[in-house]
Amino acid sequence: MMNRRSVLKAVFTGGLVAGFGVLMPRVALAAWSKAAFEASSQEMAMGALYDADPSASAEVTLKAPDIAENGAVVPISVKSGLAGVTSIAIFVENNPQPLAAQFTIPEGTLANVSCRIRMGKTSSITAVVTTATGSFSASKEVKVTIGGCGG
Amino acid sequence: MKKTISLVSVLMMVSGGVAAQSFDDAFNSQRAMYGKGHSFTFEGQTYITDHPEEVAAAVEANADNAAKLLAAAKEQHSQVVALDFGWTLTKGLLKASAKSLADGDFRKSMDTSAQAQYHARMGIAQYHQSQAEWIMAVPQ
Amino acid sequence: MAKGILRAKAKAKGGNTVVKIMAKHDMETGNRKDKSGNKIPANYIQTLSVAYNGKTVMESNMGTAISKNPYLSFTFVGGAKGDELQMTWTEITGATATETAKIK
Amino acid sequence: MKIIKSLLMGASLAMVASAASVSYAATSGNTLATVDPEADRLALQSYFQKRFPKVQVEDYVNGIYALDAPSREQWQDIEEFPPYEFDIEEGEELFNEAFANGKSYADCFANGGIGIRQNFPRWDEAQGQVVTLELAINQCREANNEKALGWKKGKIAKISAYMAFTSRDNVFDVQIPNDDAKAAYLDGKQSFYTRRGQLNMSCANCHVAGANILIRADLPGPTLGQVTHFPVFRSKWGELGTLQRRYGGCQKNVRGEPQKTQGDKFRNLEFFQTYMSNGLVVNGPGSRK
Repeated sequence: MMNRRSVLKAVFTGGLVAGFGVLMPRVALAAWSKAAFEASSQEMAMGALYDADPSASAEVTLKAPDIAENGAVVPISVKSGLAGVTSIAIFVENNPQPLAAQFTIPEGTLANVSCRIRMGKTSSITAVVTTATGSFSASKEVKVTIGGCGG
Repeated sequence: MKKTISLVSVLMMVSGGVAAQSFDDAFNSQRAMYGKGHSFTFEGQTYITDHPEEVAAAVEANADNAAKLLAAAKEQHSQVVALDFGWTLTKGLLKASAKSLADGDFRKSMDTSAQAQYHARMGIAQYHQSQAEWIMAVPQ
Repeated sequence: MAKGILRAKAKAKGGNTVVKIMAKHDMETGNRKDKSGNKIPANYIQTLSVAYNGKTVMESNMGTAISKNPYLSFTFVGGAKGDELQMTWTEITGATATETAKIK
Repeated sequence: MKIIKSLLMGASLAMVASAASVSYAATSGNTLATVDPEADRLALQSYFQKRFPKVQVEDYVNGIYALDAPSREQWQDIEEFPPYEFDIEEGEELFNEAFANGKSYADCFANGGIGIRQNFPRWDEAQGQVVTLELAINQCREANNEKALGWKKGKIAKISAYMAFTSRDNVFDVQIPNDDAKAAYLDGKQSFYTRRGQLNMSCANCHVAGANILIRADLPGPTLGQVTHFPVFRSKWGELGTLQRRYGGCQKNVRGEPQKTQGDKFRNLEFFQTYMSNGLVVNGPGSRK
């Protein structure tokens, strides 16, 4: 699908992105954090993203199914009524790499995102919303079942 | 859970209930409860819960007998395949039996052949039964 | 015209623009093995950023727990029918491209 | 328009339902002389209407999602931007690609192949057999000296998906013009109700009696409307697949050796199953778990 130009571009920016991964200070959420995304435990991943453990908050709404139809495609949405949300992250505790996604929310973008995640097995899902005053979370367990003929 | 149970009952409902406690019913329930090699009485007579294939396999374990049983199992399997009613595990059993035979484990080969032939025979029985009974499952 | 890997549905309504994006990508985690038992190397989309009028409206960093054909939906204030969105994705391999979509 | 039509149909069926009673001791319908496709169809629809009185007939095109709310919610989230959209695009390109001889699929089908899904599978008098859409696609290729495509997935599924997409909301109208066609229908009907495999289960066990009843972790969909959304992008497959790919999978699931893809048995089964969904609309391709 990719034409030659974007391939060339690919090689070029490729180096750049890799570089950033290493140099980026942990507080700057904008860049893809290697430490966080390749962390093999939720603690490590959160540690790489947040200075303090996120505190549970009713202002964070995590929408996820009780039982996933298929662990390969689980629809998730996160929204928050908190003011000045700068980032939203989604963690799947029992996945090999728990950090699924981390969205930077610039001013003018609503704190309301949806995506689809993969789950290896039944796990607790945690959404973390970051504002100027700290990080707040909501969690929910999503069951992944082995189907008789489906999933 | 309740749902699962009701499915079972539904299945029993459609599986064209023959007269209660036929010999087959008795045999099957005893087999299910005690496995093979168990003796039980039905209408005064004593029987053993072995499938015919298992009886046939209860002979001296040697290359000759093992080869015979495997051939018989393959033959019956080819019949069920001809009816397009084969079961998925049978091929594997035949392979395993052939391997045990090659390895000189005749007892294992003979038991496996017996199992394979049982599958094939049941597949054939299933074909004939379904020919007669499928219509009973149709909602009217 | 050669199409990219991104498909977007962006709708302007009530002063906001609702953006839905899906990428055609296997999102290989690097945890899977092929038939001969060799690990399939990881290859997934790492970042997807969306800009409107040169201003970034969403920056999405993704990991191995994002599904094949990753999907992202969000809403930003502003945006008008006919305007263009610039969407830039980057693979863990370094491959990258910018694609565009019109707001409907 | 079509919705209203099926609504009315639903209403009239409700009356039929109150008259008809669901019994498992059928005495007719298993011979060419006694089989009555239309009666079968009404009986099946009334059966489901009795079991799920709140479900509108036209909603059965959504399969299990017509019956199970939690699954429906996840499915709707995925249909927000369904994974098969890429396949429809590729299907359209493939469909419009000219063969080596300059002809294309459009030359093989009525109305240039657009909006005709609802007429398949159809009884082909000249061939004396049921022709499914996938079979017609490959026959078209071979008639134009192109290699036949694999039956279960890939190109054929994408082309089929595009053709279904151009037919969305058209009402299924499978015709049984004569006794030969009726014989094929009867064969398909028998297959549907015939137990196979080590688990000794028929299609009907799961998709009539077992619809919306847990089998381990799965809720089988009702057979009514089951064909309307094929081909499907199945999360389990991670790709698009045809109806007959699924047939084979179901037969393996009950531990039976699958029958031949696009063989007489499967084509007749599809003929029967699609006739059962006459009056419902095409909504394929669909996404499923």
